Parts: sequence; C-alpha cells; structure tokens
Amino acid sequence: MREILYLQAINEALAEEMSRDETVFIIGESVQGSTFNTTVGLVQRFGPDRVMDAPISENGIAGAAVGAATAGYRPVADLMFGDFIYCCMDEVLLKAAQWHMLHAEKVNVPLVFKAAIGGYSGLCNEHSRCPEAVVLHHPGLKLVLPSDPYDAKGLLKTAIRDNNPVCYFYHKQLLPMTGEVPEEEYTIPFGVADVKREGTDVTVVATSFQVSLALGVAAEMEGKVSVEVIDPRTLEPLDLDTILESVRKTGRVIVLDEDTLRCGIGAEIGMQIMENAFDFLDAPVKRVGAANMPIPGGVLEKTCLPQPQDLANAITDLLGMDRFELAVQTAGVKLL
Amino acid sequence: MREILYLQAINEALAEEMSRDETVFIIGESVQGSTFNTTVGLVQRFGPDRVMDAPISENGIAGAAVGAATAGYRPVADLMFGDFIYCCMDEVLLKAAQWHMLHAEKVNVPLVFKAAIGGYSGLCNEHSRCPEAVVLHHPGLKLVLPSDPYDAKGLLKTAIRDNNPVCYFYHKQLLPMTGEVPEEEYTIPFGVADVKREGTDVTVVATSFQVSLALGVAAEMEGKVSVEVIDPRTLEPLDLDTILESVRKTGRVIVLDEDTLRCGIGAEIGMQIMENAFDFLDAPVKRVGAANMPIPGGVLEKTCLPQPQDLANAITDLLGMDRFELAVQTAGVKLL
Amino acid sequence: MRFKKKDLVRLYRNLVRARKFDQAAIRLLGEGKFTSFFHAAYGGEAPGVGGTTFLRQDDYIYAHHRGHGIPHAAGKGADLFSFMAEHCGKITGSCKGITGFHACDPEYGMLGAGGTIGSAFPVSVGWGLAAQKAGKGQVAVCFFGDSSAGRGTMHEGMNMAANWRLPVVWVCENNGMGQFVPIKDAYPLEDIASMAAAYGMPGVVVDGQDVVAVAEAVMAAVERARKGKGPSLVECKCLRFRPHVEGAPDWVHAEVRPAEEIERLKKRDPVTLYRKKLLKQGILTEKELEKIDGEIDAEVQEMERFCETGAYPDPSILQNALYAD
Amino acid sequence: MRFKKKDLVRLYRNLVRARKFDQAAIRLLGEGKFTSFFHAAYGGEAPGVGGTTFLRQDDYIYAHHRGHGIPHAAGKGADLFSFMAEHCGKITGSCKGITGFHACDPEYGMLGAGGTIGSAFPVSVGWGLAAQKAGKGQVAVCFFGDSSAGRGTMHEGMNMAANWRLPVVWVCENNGMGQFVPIKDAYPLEDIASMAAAYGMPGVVVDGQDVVAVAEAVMAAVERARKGKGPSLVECKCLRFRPHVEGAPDWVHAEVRPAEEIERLKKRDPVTLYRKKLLKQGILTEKELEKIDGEIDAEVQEMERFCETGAYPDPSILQNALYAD
Ligand SMILES: Cc1ncc(C[n+]2csc(CCOP(=O)(O)OP(=O)(O)O)c2C)c(N)n1
Ligand SMILES: Cc1ncc(C[n+]2csc(CCOP(=O)(O)OP(=O)(O)O)c2C)c(N)n1
Ligand SMILES: [Mg+2]
Ligand SMILES: [Mg+2]
Repeated sequence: MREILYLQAINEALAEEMSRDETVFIIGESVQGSTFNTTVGLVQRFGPDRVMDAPISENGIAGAAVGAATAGYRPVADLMFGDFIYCCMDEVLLKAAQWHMLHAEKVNVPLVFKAAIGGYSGLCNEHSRCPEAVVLHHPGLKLVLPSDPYDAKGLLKTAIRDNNPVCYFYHKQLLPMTGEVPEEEYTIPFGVADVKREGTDVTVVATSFQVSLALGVAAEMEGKVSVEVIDPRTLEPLDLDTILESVRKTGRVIVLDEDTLRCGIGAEIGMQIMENAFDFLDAPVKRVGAANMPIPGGVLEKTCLPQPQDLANAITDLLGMDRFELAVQTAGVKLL
Repeated sequence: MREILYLQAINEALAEEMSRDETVFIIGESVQGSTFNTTVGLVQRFGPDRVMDAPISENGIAGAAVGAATAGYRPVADLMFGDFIYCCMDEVLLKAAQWHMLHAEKVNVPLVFKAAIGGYSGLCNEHSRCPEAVVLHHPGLKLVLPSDPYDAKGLLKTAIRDNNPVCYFYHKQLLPMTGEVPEEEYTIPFGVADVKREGTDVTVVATSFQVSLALGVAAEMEGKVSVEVIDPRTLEPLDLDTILESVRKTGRVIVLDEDTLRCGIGAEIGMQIMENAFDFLDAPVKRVGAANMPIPGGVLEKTCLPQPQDLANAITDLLGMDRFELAVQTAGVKLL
Repeated sequence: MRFKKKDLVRLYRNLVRARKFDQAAIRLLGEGKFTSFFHAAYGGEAPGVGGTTFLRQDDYIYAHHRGHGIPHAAGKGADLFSFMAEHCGKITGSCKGITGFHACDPEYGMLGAGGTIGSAFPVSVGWGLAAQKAGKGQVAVCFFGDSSAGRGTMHEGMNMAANWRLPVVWVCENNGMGQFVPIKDAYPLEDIASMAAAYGMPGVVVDGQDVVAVAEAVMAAVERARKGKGPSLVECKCLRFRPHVEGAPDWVHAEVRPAEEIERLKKRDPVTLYRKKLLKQGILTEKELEKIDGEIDAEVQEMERFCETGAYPDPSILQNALYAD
Repeated sequence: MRFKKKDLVRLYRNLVRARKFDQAAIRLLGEGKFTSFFHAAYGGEAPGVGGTTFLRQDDYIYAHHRGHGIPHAAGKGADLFSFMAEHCGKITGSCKGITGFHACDPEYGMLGAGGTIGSAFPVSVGWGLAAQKAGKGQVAVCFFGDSSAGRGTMHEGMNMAANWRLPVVWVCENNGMGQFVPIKDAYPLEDIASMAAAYGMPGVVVDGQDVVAVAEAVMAAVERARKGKGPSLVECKCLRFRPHVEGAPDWVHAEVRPAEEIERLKKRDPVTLYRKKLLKQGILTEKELEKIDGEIDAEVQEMERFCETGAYPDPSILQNALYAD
C-alpha cells in the first residue's frame, strides 16, 4: 500500500470531504498558506470562500463556526495551535458543546475544531499544550486524537460527517510521520480503540504522539517485558471495553498522557478502570504524564513532558523489576 | 460567639484586608452595587478607585489584575458568576497561573479571582457551573472553596495575603448560611482539611456546598451508617494526609462533587487515594457528581446535579446495604 | 422603507404584545411560576419589536437578553406561548423546559441563545456567513446591550462581518445601564454607534423609544445588507423602567435609582408614545387600539393557561439528548 | 519632544543594536543555537526602538512578538545579553532558559510576556492601572501588530484604558501582514489608527520606517499620558523583510512573496534611512557612524560568547518555582 505523511492524510481527508459536501468549509488564521501544511493546496482547489483566511479572532472564528453549523453548514474551524483554544473557551465549551441538548435537539452543531497540539519542540507553555482534559471535562464534544496517518485520515472524515461538534487534535510531532493509507475511500468509526501492539504483562493506554512513545518503549523492552499498547483513538466516545479486556489479561495498567496529571486523562481512565475492573488489578493504575508545572521551553521542556525513560521506569516499577536504561529518544521536530 | 452570614464573612474579609493593605483593590462588574452582596458597603468606605466598577470585559478585568499584580498591587478580580471565567481562560490559566514560574520567579502574581459558583437555582448551564476541575488541571493557581462562614472569612484573608494567584470560589447556595465567626482577626492556612463530621464506616470527601449536602445526609443516616465528612477547604494545596488517614480508618470513600465526573475532582482525588492507599480500600473509590450533560435549568436541573439521595445510595451501595429513602432536600435559594 | 397603514398596525400589535407578555412575565415570576430569573424589557421594548417586525421569516436573529427576547420573538412572529412556557419550565416550552429561559424557534430564524453576555456577536457572524453562502438574501440581526459592547467578542464579530461584508445588522439597545453600571462610566463616548466607524460601516443613532424610527433605521440597514453592501450598526437610545433583574435592588453603582427618576423616564413609555402618534396621525382610533389591546389581553390569558396546563418535563427527555444522531 | 544631538545619537545606537542583535538572532537560529523559534524584526525595528528609547526606566512596556522584543529591549535599555541567552536556552537567560524566548527585566519595566497574540492588551491595562494608582508619572507602552488588533482583547483593553484615562500608549507596528494574511484582507480600513476614535482617544499614523518620527509621536503620547490625559494610539507603518517566522515559507495567503517585492521594500530600510538623515543633517559623520557600528559589532560578538559559555539550566531550578513564597 502507498505510504503518505500524517499531514498529507489530514489534507486528503479535508479535500475529499470538501469535494463530497459543499457545506464543508474551512475557517481559520493563515489556512490558505497553511501553518502546519495540513491545508496546503486547498484554496487553489476550492477557492477563498471555502478556505477562509480569518482575522486573528479566536472567539470570532469559533463562534462563527457555531453559527454557521446551526444554520446548516459544516465548518472546520482551524484554531492553529491547540493552545489558542484558551482564547475561545466560551464558544467551544459553552456554545458548541451545549447548544444541541439545551435547545431541546432543535439545532445541530456539526463542526470540527481542528488544532495542532503537543510539545517536544521547545516552544514553551503557549505553543505546546494538549487541551484534551479540558474538552473531555465538558460534555457535548467528541474528541479525536489520531496517532498515525491511517487514523488521521479516517477519523477526520468521520469527524466532518458527524452531526455534532468534534475536537480533532493532531499532534505536531506526528506531522512528518509516514504510514500506509489506502487510495480508496474509508472512514474510521468513533469509539473503537486500536490495539497498536499486543502484550501480556502490562497495558499502556495512550493517544496521539504518546502512542509512538509507548511503541518505542515497548519495542525496546521486547524480550524483557511484554507491553500491550492501546490507543483509544477517540476519548469521547471512549471504547472502555477494549481497555478493560486488556486489563483483565495483564492486571497492570499505565495511562500515559502528555498533559499534567491533575484532573487529566490518566485520572479519568484510571478511575474508570478501577470502577470497572478493580478486582482484576494487581496494582493501582499508574499515571505517567507531565510534571505539575507550566510547560517550559528550551532544554527544560524534557523535565516536564513525559520521556520514554519515565514510561520504562513506570513499567518496571509496576512489575517490581529493576529499572534499566532505554535507548529510545523522544522525537524533536523543529517547528516553523 | 456571634453568628454572621457567609456573604458577610466574605465582606468582612475584604474590608479588613483592604484596611490593612493599601495595595488591595477590587475590580469587576457591578462590584460597587454588588451582585451577590459580598462587596456591599465597600465603595462607601474605600472609594471608587479601590472598588472599581469595570466594563463588561472579562479578559480585560482578569488581564488587568495580572498586570497590576505583577506591578505590586493585590487585585481581587471579581468575575461575578464562576461561569464567566470561560470568557478569560487565557488570562487566568496561561497568564496568572504561569507567569511566576516562567519568568524565573522574577515577578509575583498576587491576586484573587473571586467568583460565585454552583447550581441548585435553576439558572441553567452558564450561571451554575463549578469550574474547579479546569483550574486544578492547570498548575500555578491555588484553589479555595469555603463551605461555611468561618472558612469563608479566614480563607479569603489568606488568599489576599498569598503572593500567588488564588481562585476563591464561593457558592451561591451558601450566601445566606449563618455560622459562628469570631470578632477577632484570624486566618486559615491553605492545605489544611477540616473533618466536618467524624465517622467510621465511610469517608465522604466534599467541598463547598456539597459539604452541607453531605452533612445533611450523614445526619439523616445517623444510627445506621457512621459517615465521616472531610472538607479539604483548598484543593490546591490539597491536604491528602487527612483524607488518607480517614481512608485507612473507614476503607471506603466517596468523592462528592457538584461538577461532571469526567476529568473532575472526584477522578483526581480518587486516583490519589488509590495511588496512596490501595491496600486499605475495601472497594473502589466511588464518585458522585453531576450527570454527563450541560446543566439544565428549571425542574430538570435536579436530574443533573447531585442530590442527597444520590449520595445516600452511593453510601449504601458501597456498604452493601439496602437503599433507603432520605428526607433531606437540597437547598434552592432564588438568586437575583 | 415606507410603512403602509397595515405595517404600522402590525407594529403596534407587536409592541403591545411585547409589553403585555413582558408584564405577564414580571407577574408570573413574582408569583413564583418561573423556574429561573427574568430581566424585564419594560420601557425598552421598541428596539426588539421595531428591529424584527419587518424581517423575513428566514432571517436570523440573536435576541438580546433584556426581556429575554420577548420583544424580538414578538416582532419576528415566533411562538411566544412556548417561549413563556419555557420560563415556567414546562415541556411545552421552546426548549422543552431544559433551559428555563432560552428562545429557540428555528423556523423563525431563532437558532439559539446563550447566557454569557457578548457571546451573541461571533455566533451572529456565523449566521451572516451562512446567509452569504446560501445566497438567498437572508440577513442576521444581532441585538445587544450598550454594556455588552464592552466585550471583546463585539470587536471580533463586527470586524469579521465588515471584513467579509456579511449581511449582518448590529442593533444596540442602549438603555444607559449595564446591570448596576451606567454606560457613561464604562465607555468614554456618548454613542455606541461611534464604534461603527472603526469598521468602516454605517453607524446611526435613533430614538429607541420610537418604534417606527427603530424599524426604519433597522430596515434601511437590512436592505443594505441584503444588497451585499455589508453590515451596519443601529443604536437605539432606550429606557429601562425595572431593575436589572426582577427582584433585585435597582442599583446605580451603590445607590438605589430614585423612584422619581423612573417616573420621569415613564413619560417616554414607548407604547404610550406610539399610541399617541397613531391617534394623532389618524391611523387608528381609540376604539381600534382598545380592540387590539383586548385581543392581546385575551392572548396573554390563553398563554397563561397554556403555561399552567403544560406538564413538567420528564428527566427521560435528557437521556439521549447530548448528541444528534 | 525636541531631540538633542545626543538623543539622536542614542536613537541611532539603539536602532543599530536592534538590527544587529536581530541579525544575530537570525544567524544563531540558523546555526541551531536557539531552542525555539524566532520571528525576525528585520526591516521593522524602528517602532520598537523609537517607541522606547526615551521612556523612563520605570515605565512599563509590553514588547511585540516581532523581533521577540529585541528592538524594544534595546530601546528600553534592558539586558540584551540575557535576552539572547534566553533564546539559546541558557541559565544566563532573562528567564533562566525556562521560556526560550520571553523577555523579563523588571528593573526596566519589562514584567513579562506571553505567547498568545493579543494577550498584551489587558495586561498593559493592569500596568497602566498600577501606574495611575502609584501616582509617580509612569506610563505603560503596549506594542502590538496590525493583525493582533483583530483580537477582542484589544477592544477590551483600549476601552478600559480610555474609560479610566489610564497612562497607556498603544503602539501598533503595522507591517501590513499577520503571518500569511495581509491586514487589508483582515481589516476593512486602511489604518489601524482608525480604531482610536471609537474610544475617544487620539490616533495617529506615522512612518514606521522613520525612527525619529516614531519617537516623536510616541513621546508626544507619553507626555499626554503622564499628564493624566489618558491613552493614545500611535500606528507605525512599517515593513517586514523576512518571513513571518524564520525557516518557514514567506507566504502571502497561498503564494510566496516574490523576492523582487522584498528587494523593493528594502529600499526603505530604517537603518539606512536614518543613517542618511544623520549624515545629511550633519549630526554624525560617516566615521562616527562606523565607530558606533563597530562598537555594536563588538557587543554582538561578546553577546555570542556570553551565550556560548552560559550553561544550560539544571532541572532543579524548577523544583520550587511554581509558587512564590
Ligand atoms: C460574560 C458575561 N459577563 C457578565 C454577565 C452578567 N450580566 C448579565 S446582563 C449584564 C448587563 C448587560 O448590560 P447591557 O448589555 O447594557 O444590557 P441591558 O441589561 O442593559 O439591556 C451583565 C453584566 C453575563 N451574563 N455574561
Ligand atoms: C491567540 C493567538 N492566535 C494566533 C497566534 C499565531 N500568531 C502568532 S504571530 C501571528 C501574526 C501576528 O500578526 P501581527 O500582529 O500583524 O504581527 P507581526 O507578526 O506582523 O509583527 C499569529 C497569527 C498566536 N500566537 N496567538
Ligand atoms: Mg444596557
Ligand atoms: Mg503585522
């Protein structure tokens, strides 16, 4: 099968859905000349009315998407860096997420908030965040986190077709990742986890770029520890069954998350596991994530964000083994 | 000892700290004519330069507080309803919370974000929220949740004197609550939980208005179940020790939280208990909180927000007892 | 727009409907029949009514929170019964009692409402965008208060609309107050309309107590928008006879607004002014006016029965309501 | 403000410092010595330098992200070595290498910086408030880009400052672009200064390539602010010779900006223009200019050594750094 880049996969999904459905349009800052190359070439093909370069107005962009969605369009609001969602929380969390239910299902809000998340580029606190936990805390938004090109394309197509607001967060470090993507049309349903690697000793639940990190660690540990890596792919809806099945097998779980722990993804998935599989657990669920601080830039970033060695340590600790040094490095794509 | 209202306790703390320290000032919408009566009488005493009625500009108010704080003042930024924090998340979570550490401790950000939180008034999604989990997820902000007049006063005085940004969230349903408050000056240190009721069968961890709810349920169950109610009072810093001590005694815990569960306070405290006292637990930590939906108004609100009976059911389920009906009602103050 | 007699009559009817439904709301809240709060329009009904009565059914409107959109819904022709039932928390409400105060009537271009002041602006841009894309000549009319203009969302919304020449009309209901704060203490200039120039769009000030003046100004802006000439701002100087929210003190900063001042304001009651005008111009006789008033009184009574008899919603309606299929 | 010869010389020195440090930054980033990104000021140094050189040390400034504040820090007199070291991620950096690009020099009124465009406005209001309360005649000068003006925070900030007559000066560095989007496609009018009228404050446009013109306009606004007359907006029409961010394509919408256009822009290089003027007016001779340039070259070399020799911070510096005592 042909291999394409993660960013190309996103681009293809956008192009295909825009061709398929005239009501789909993109609105955001510098989307014609694409900050992360995911929207490259689209304005040439679909024109500036469907690939709209907006003023620097996050509230305006997100709110306009809500308005247009309720009026029958399917906007993809490009928020550029995921961090910028902090500039339009009212629109995202209190409008997009809530208007369908609160208005007694008389209106739909079919839109996608698309944003590039994540660190490991040394860009400091306001260009490195992963806003998943904040989104997940607020009912009403679906939450998609593709970890490779195949998922990136299939999940984005599903996101655009969904009749609900979807946060589609793609990771900056994954942009240059290559992977097999069929030429033929396909979509990936929400709420179906993917077992990215099978194992028997310990379950690692991770999304987005952390899947790569976990797979790297699992490969390095091969022969010593058998690590199962589960990628829920969408955190809302969450495929808890696949996770629980794995837990029943391994009895030991780590939730690996790029973000800070407190009230984070690890806390939530950890709790759900404990609530539903307490008796299968040989040890408490472990969380591995960012240190409790704003994300620093420069060389200190790695003190904060989870590193392969942190996961390896957590695994060996959980299994009561001696720690050993890993050779895996976290990627560090320079962003421009 | 004299008894005063919760709202008076807040008012007294403000007045005392403003008298004590000239750099303290209040900035917010309609603070001279006080929306919730917590700032009543202050403009007469301290003048409009220290009790500033601002335009409807949440970003402006929160950001101005950050600026003034870094320049040597101690602003109390009144955000009115806690929900309005969604209109200034960038200022609260990425500026106030982060500037001290990121600027290598060269600047301090001593300010208080004061807001009225909570539901049970039928005011629907945008006038009923409890934004604690979002705050707690972001390192750098202290988080204070007084559950009675005594705590309301003592904790607010500490908040204003703290050299860091503090979110001080007071609950709308508690405003008319009376309680003993000494005439003499006192402060309450952060990070010291209060055991509001001792018990031996089950530990209920709750803050703010949920403490009242838990105490009501505990009283109703008296004789049947011995419920210990722990109020951390500040979620950051969190007095985990007092909670763990209780868990070691009871072996069963419920975290009661007014907000939705996912990535919420219950998930976090639950995880911390499991991480630190797994072997003392006779059953998984239980969470009781809001249903996974935007908070409805009107009569449907009670379908969403936790009710005394929900807590009672959780307690009996946890203890393997038959459920029984409670007589306790949730308060319902009409807000104006 | 030149108004014909029947237009002027319609305007009167809608104005009186707005007034009487607003009065009913004040009363119902006082009787404890509302499940949440109410911000009465009393005295400031003309902008909402004048700004909507002559819109097309498929035009979008974002109602201002004052009067909770009763004047706007009255003018637009949306279902006022279900709107009042919503306030009573009944299943027959426009949101099935789920919100307790939001209007939603998609058939009449009311696609939703929010509770954070200023969130109207960006959403209205979205409706304007949809209208422009659809190319059917629809407009989006966004109503907002003087003090709501303090929010940054106003700037983002107005700029985006002007930048893309969207068919949006911004109608400011300037009643001089934002909760307890006079707008003169929250904005340095006299007119909110002064902001329009910053976006290169027309900004006009009209007497917001004169429902015809409002209708003329808004419809001129609407026609302009329909022709693709972009947004405008119409500022209506209006009044508020009641406190910010029913049941709360009527504060101006930390002082109570004197009863005499309200009496003085009441001399410019928009309903009385319009009645006088209609009589003077011989459009309607006293008797005809009374007939209309009586019909609306009957409508209000019927509405009250409608609200009374409606059931409260069952929690089950929320079961699968979070997402659309 | 009438500039004396020594003022004009100081302005030249600061302008050249801005230029040479900015060039060094471009070079260092290219060599992989920076830990994050860099948005070069090249071509647009004059607003930052002209807007800060004559401020008091205790005046507050919020530097624009263009040049990452190098021009502003250069003018203000803040420590440029530590600022460059910050970009190299060293412990000797202004934030000990914690941010990789934020300036912070409280002794020179630089109390911090953020990465979300437009967050400058409200924080600057806070500094203006502090200045007003302190009553020592300080001002806060907030630098921002043309396209940053799209954010709602601009409106909230400008309105609050005008409403309370705060000593704030808003300096817009209008280089015609916001990342890949020309401001003409993001704002309907020619001048950002047109927004000033909406707040009843003066709004002037100056040639942002002329460092003296900038200094004059900003200092006039500063004097006004110091006298308690409130805020002003000074728009500097300036240029950007480099792409939005180093290493990225120099897009205008989806087209690459032609090399010829940049060559054309370079005819209005602010350093060259100012050199010519100084020579023509006989303020400085070619030799004197070269002497200054040489001194700054030496300073840059020293700075590079400073950056090179500095150690990387140890993670332990973050241990107890989240909170102040
Ligand atoms: C974001 C936000 N801030 C504050 C409020 C509280 N609030 C509701 S209405 C109002 C005053 C609005 O004034 P104006 O826009 O002039 O409308 P009016 O009520 O005078 O008609 C305020 C402060 C809110 N609902 N949302
Ligand atoms: C809230 C937010 N939105 C978007 C960005 C991304 N961004 C950084 S600089 C920039 C362009 C700014 O343009 P302008 O204000 O004109 O400054 P210039 O770079 O042209 O000097 C953008 C879109 C950001 N950092 N923060
Ligand atoms: Mg008003
Ligand atoms: Mg620019």
